[in-house]
Amino acid sequence: MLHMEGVHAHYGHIHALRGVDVTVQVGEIVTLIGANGAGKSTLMMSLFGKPGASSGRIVFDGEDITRVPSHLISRRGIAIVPEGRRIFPRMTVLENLLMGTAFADPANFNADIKRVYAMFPILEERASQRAGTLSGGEQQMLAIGRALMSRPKLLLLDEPSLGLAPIYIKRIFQIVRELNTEHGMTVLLVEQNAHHALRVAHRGYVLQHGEIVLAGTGQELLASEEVRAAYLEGGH
Amino acid sequence: MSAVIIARHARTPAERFKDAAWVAFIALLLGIPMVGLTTVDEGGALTVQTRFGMLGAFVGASFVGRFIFRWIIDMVRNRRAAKPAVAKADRTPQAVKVIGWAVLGASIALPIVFSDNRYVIDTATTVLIYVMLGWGLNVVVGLAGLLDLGYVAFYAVGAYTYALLFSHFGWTFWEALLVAGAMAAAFGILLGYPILRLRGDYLAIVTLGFGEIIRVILVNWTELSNGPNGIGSIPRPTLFGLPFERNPAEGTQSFATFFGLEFSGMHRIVFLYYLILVLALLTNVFVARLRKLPVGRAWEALREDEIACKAMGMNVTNVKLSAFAIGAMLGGFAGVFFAARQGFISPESFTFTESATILAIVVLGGMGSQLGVVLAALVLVLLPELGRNFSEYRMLLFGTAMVLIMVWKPGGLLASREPTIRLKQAAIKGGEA
Amino acid sequence: DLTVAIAGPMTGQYASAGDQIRRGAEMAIADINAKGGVLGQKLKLEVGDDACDPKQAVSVANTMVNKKIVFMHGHWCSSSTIPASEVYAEADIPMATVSTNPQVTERGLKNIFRIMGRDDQQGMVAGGYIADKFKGKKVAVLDDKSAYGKGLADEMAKAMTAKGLKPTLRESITAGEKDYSGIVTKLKQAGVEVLAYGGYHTEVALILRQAQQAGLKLTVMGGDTMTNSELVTAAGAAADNVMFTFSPDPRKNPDAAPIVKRFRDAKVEPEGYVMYAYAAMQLFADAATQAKSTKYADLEKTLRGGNFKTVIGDLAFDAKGDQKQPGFVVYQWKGGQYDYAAK
Amino acid sequence: MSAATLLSVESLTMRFGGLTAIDDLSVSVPAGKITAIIGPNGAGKTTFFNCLTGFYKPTTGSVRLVHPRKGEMRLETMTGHRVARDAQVVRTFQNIRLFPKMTVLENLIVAQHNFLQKASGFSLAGIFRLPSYRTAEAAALKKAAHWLERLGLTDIADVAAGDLPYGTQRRIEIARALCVDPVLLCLDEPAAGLNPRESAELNTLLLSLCREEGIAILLIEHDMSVVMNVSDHICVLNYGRKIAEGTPEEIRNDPQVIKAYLGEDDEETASGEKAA
Amino acid sequence: MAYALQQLINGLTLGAVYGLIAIGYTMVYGIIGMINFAHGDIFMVSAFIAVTAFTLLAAFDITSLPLALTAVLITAIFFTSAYGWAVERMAYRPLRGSTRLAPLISAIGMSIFLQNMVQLTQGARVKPIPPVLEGGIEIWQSGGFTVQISWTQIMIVVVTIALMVGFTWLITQTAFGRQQRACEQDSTMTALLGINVDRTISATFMLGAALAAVAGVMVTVYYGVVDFFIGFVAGIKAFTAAVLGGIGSLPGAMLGGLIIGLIEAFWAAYLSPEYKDVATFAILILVLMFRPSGLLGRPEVEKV
Ligand SMILES: Nc1ncnc2c1ncn2[C@@H]1O[C@H](COP(=O)(O)OP(=O)(O)OP(=O)(O)O)[C@@H](O)[C@H]1O
Ligand SMILES: Nc1ncnc2c1ncn2[C@@H]1O[C@H](COP(=O)(O)OP(=O)(O)OP(=O)(O)O)[C@@H](O)[C@H]1O
Ligand SMILES: [Mg+2]
Ligand SMILES: [Mg+2]
Repeated sequence: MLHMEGVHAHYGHIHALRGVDVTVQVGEIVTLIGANGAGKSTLMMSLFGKPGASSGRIVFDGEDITRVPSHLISRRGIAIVPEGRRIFPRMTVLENLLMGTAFADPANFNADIKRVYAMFPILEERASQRAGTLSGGEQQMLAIGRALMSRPKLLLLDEPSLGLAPIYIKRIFQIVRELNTEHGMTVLLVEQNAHHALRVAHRGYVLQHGEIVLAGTGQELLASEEVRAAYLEGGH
Repeated sequence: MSAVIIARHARTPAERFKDAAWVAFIALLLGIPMVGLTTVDEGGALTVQTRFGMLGAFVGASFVGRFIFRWIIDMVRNRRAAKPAVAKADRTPQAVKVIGWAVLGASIALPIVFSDNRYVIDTATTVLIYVMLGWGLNVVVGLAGLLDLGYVAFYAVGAYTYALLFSHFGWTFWEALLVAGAMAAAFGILLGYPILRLRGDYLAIVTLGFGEIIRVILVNWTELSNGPNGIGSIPRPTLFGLPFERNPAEGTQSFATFFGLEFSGMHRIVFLYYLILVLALLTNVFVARLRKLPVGRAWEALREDEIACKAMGMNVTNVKLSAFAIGAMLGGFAGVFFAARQGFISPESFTFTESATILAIVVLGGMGSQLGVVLAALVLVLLPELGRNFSEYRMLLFGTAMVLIMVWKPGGLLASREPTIRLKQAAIKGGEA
Repeated sequence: DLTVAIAGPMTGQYASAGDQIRRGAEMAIADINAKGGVLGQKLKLEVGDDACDPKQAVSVANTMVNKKIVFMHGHWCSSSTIPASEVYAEADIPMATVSTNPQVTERGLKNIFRIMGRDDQQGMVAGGYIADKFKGKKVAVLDDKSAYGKGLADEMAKAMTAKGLKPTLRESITAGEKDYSGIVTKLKQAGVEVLAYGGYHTEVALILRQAQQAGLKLTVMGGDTMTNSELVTAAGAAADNVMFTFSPDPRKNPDAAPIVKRFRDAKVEPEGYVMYAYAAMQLFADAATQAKSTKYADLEKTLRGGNFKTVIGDLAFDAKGDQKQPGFVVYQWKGGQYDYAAK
Repeated sequence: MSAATLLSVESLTMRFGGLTAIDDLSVSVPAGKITAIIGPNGAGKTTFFNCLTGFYKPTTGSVRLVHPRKGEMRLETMTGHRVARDAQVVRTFQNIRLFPKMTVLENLIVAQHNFLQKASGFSLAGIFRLPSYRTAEAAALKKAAHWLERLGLTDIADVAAGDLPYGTQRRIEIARALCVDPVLLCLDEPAAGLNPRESAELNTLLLSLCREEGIAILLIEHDMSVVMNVSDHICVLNYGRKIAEGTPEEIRNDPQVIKAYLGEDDEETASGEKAA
Repeated sequence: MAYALQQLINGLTLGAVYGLIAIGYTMVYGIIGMINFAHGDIFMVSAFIAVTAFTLLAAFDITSLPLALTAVLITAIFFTSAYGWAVERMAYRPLRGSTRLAPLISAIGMSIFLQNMVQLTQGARVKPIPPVLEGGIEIWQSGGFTVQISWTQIMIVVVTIALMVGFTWLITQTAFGRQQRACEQDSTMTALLGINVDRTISATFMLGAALAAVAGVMVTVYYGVVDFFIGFVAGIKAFTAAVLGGIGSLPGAMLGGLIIGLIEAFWAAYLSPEYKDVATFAILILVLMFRPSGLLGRPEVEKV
């Protein structure tokens, strides 16, 4: 479904991605792990051309989308929960959710919003509160909810568990699994919480200094010595 | 957000043609009501006149212009893309230093080279006034990040303080200079106080309003300011008491008689030039040092994140007021000099346009950059001057240039920010000591 | 070649005045050159734009000094003329100005000659006329807070009061606005019939229009700026009630008739400052010819002592540089033309 | 509680319109210990911090700080910068708030503003570069260098803070707060965005700050590997109320906390924690 | 009393004019988060277009008032929108993503350009049109003073209110309005959600220009005289109005406009006209001291 070939990306003079190859098959959950600043978020954003790939190719659903303008990407069925949530602070919760439906079928709206409210009941309670005044975790839920409103084929999650209470973290991974199995949604996931991530993921990549250094199934990576040493274990 | 320019595929001639045709179409739309049609006054009533020839020429010119422009841009871009991107970041500080010294050298040498060209020296003096104003406003806008659209008010306060101190008490330039600076600073605080809580555009409009209030008061309070008639015969600064006059008063000496020179109007012009150069350099050193002091860093921190400043225990009120006060003081100094140079001031010199120009200098210079202000002041003062040859097209070209320069360099002419302190240098210095 | 210059607002709010000056001067230069120039040399014209900004005026002055001009006609705004004249004085350049602010000639500068009356003289004539003509009527004195307008309005009020007619209202407005319904209502409330106005024609046109809408019939007395035919275009029929003071109309000067015709042929109405600019150039040519020199000292002496025939009549100057017989006359607009008002 | 009370919060309430974010909350924070505040999203933890540090004015209630040198202070009456400057209660933010265009070092120097400003004689001594100011500046630099070293930021000291990755920014924020010399350090989710290894490093840091420097820490965190490992005392909020309080062990097994916060089936977290 | 009533009518009309321009300001503010300094000049351009259109219609002997007015409005809106589009394309779009102040300066440059362009192509002289809509209603007569309200005044107030209501609905209730606000708050995220940011911004500028066009036509009809300088004063007053009411709030812009109109009318009527601008700005400062985000602006609560 998604295929990245030798993608490079820059922020001014910072070379953030150095030739990344990533493939995501239909119906898969793929996770990216890597240290701080490895370029995980950059990789996700580069799908949308922000920053754009300075060389390499990105193919989605058989189409080259490397140079497609940002706003046309999501219309092809990709949605993102970006790093830092990026909710619209001066809009209400409901309006934020509506923003997620800009190109969705209006007929689905009621079902979709019910689903989101069912996942995160607090959002329903706060539907007319300004999103900027939500608590950190509530904002995270809103960002996830907003991404789900467009029924994407491919869902990009950049640290979805950030700032969520443990009980919700469990919920999130459950939801991810559910979306994947029941709705066939393909998911690309970035997580610091590598345990959780690798456990739900079919496959994973390890990113280091803008390069893929390791790839394998979730279980393989979980078992890998290097991964354990670098990302899973915290020496006391 | 900076992103590298993606090497686009080269445009085909057909694409260029289409692009130029689109521009020509827009030109046609814009041109019909303004170029193609005009109303003229005939016998007390308007009639419409058509100028289709002119419209055609305008549209044609847009087409050709766009075609060629696009072509050149593409060529330049391709060439740039072909070259590997070199990390310029490290070179910039040195380049800035070199340019800085070169500009300083040039400004010292200028009156010597153009010793009999009063226009050049006088224009250079104007540039320096704007440089000084730019540096003053830079404190408020560039460093502290407070948008001030009424900076001209402080300039006016400085100028009028001197003019009034002279006309009522006979104070000289040098005596009035500090008092006027202090007065302007006081006005800065006066303005700063009520608007501490405001942000962005709210701040902008209030400062703009403040500038207008000062101007309207100057216009109307005739008893104080002599209203629209302005205040004239303001004395020129003297060189240690030596005036620059053709006929000094009985029993005194003038610059020319003291040095046994023949009187020349140029002496004063050159003196004024060097005077403002010295004032400007002092301002520069002053602001540059402030930037490396706690206040300076506090200003920048304030610009970046006011809430974080509070969380660090910083008294945001004081930081803001100090920025306003110091910015205003520098504006006041410039005002005193302006009054002394012109010899005549009236409210017309302190309009919003002036504030806008100074702000443009700061932004165009690259917010916070000292040398940037110099370059921007040069550009913005010289452009309309050079435009004098185009008489009525002058301001049209000026406006166009302003847009183009901003588009060409959105971050300003010199956008890089030099840290106020570095760990490495500091460590080395500390090691040596 | 001899370089002479004009300066004024070629851009900005008052650009239409600058335009008049330029047209007049261009025509004059062409005419003078066609007759062989001055002292055998052709004249070359430099145009300076100060946009009525004092700072730019100084800059223009310096440019002109650099261009070694021998004569300057300008600037237009008093606030520009005043600082700029100091530069010309220092550089020994004689100048003829139409700025009417008394200050212009009150500073002891030797190089400045005013070919127009002063605000105080103008105000005196206008104020006197009002006092005589509209005795017993309610008169409001209004100005636009410009140096020119305020000076004129003050003088009108003074002259009226001196002749026993006290203004009912004394107010100021802000030039450049569009809505004067507030002041119009105020005039209506006070029952004002005559408006003595110091300022430019643009505002008068608007006031008249809005007065008409409010059902208020106003007679206006203004200064030389009311010569601009824009007033009629903008105010329509209401302009018929506008009177103003101006020097005896150069267009009525029989000697000027051919020149007036030449202007009209060139599609330039010789209104406002057009003829003055023409006259300024004539003044220079005449003075240089009489002095047989273009040196400052000679020119200055000649200008101060001599008598010069121009399209705006004979010019002679007093010690300050003011015109000896400014001779303001009251005019009235009628059907799109202005003519001497009934005495 | 064995240690002396540093901060005691009594019946604190904070309302936003109709919404009660904190409801009659009383908490006391011992000196020299790490106290964690946990609770589900929207429980009012950040709001609690905001009330302590002068960003919100609580609707009712009192916040008393017993400053080791300056005596008792009422934080709820102090506005904005005073809490940090006078009471030395310093916080970090849930959404990182650095000075992004300034370098990491500058961020840390700005944190010492009050000290430096005084030393610079409100700029007068500074502008002439008097020795008194130069020594003060050197001292400030030394302190900054110390914390940079402790948090492993020395290499990037001269890089603009905004260009750095998320996890690094979190550490910078902590380093910056430490430069203010806090007696009470309030950290709002310091481990968010850190990977398990980095979280573990954070644990070490927090423990050493508390044990070696004697800084009391108030910690909001959802990462149980941090909370359970470093806290001396945990206070659990839900809907602005305190629902439980105690040692990590007690909290871990509190049925109410499990229900509202930790989640019933603890299999995944538990194993995650073990690994951590 | 009658006098006060008349001044009230004057003030309200003037206020409505300011409000109408201010709505345009606020619309554009709502999307770029920055005051558009060229807005006043776009308004001026539209006034010139209106003058040309009126004169043309008169030349073709089209005298039916509703027909003429509609034709002029449509023409003005059409061409002025093109100007709005072009201004955005030239002075704003290339600066997307740079510092907030860069577009402010390029807009000031644009404003200088437009002013001088009109001066050059249309001349520096004022352009008058004959009265379009004459007459009105006499409301009240007292002590020889007739209180009048003209049709034009009624038209201006009605049009302004209608536009305010319409556009408020557009911004707060429609998807387009939402997308617009989203662009201002986070344009990158908006694009990630599939919205064409450039097109949304262009459309908003065109709408803003259309509002300016309506204002331009109204002013031309009301005052009958335009010149190339009218954009400046009107722009500053409308800017003030927008801020006083709370930028971003359309009813606020309207309210701000009305308040300023009333202050001007009554200050000039009963106190000194000289200081009416001082009064306006002083009241602005006072209001902002107590309500830092304007009268109807939503206070900017920044949750930390
Ligand atoms: N806006 C930006 N400007 C400049 N550099 C940036 C920007 N965003 C990221 N970088 C740099 O790009 C590199 C990759 O960053 P990225 O955010 O993709 O990492 P990450 O793996 O997502 O890290 P984290 O785990 O902290 O989220 C880092 O070195 C970072 O400093
Ligand atoms: N300024 C405000 N206006 C209105 N409601 C607010 C405001 N600030 C906070 N709230 C509400 O108060 C509640 C508590 O928020 P708070 O940020 O304290 O939660 P939290 O415990 O920090 O949650 P999280 O773990 O998700 O960060 C939330 O429901 C939030 O929506
Ligand atoms: Mg990331
Ligand atoms: Mg929180």
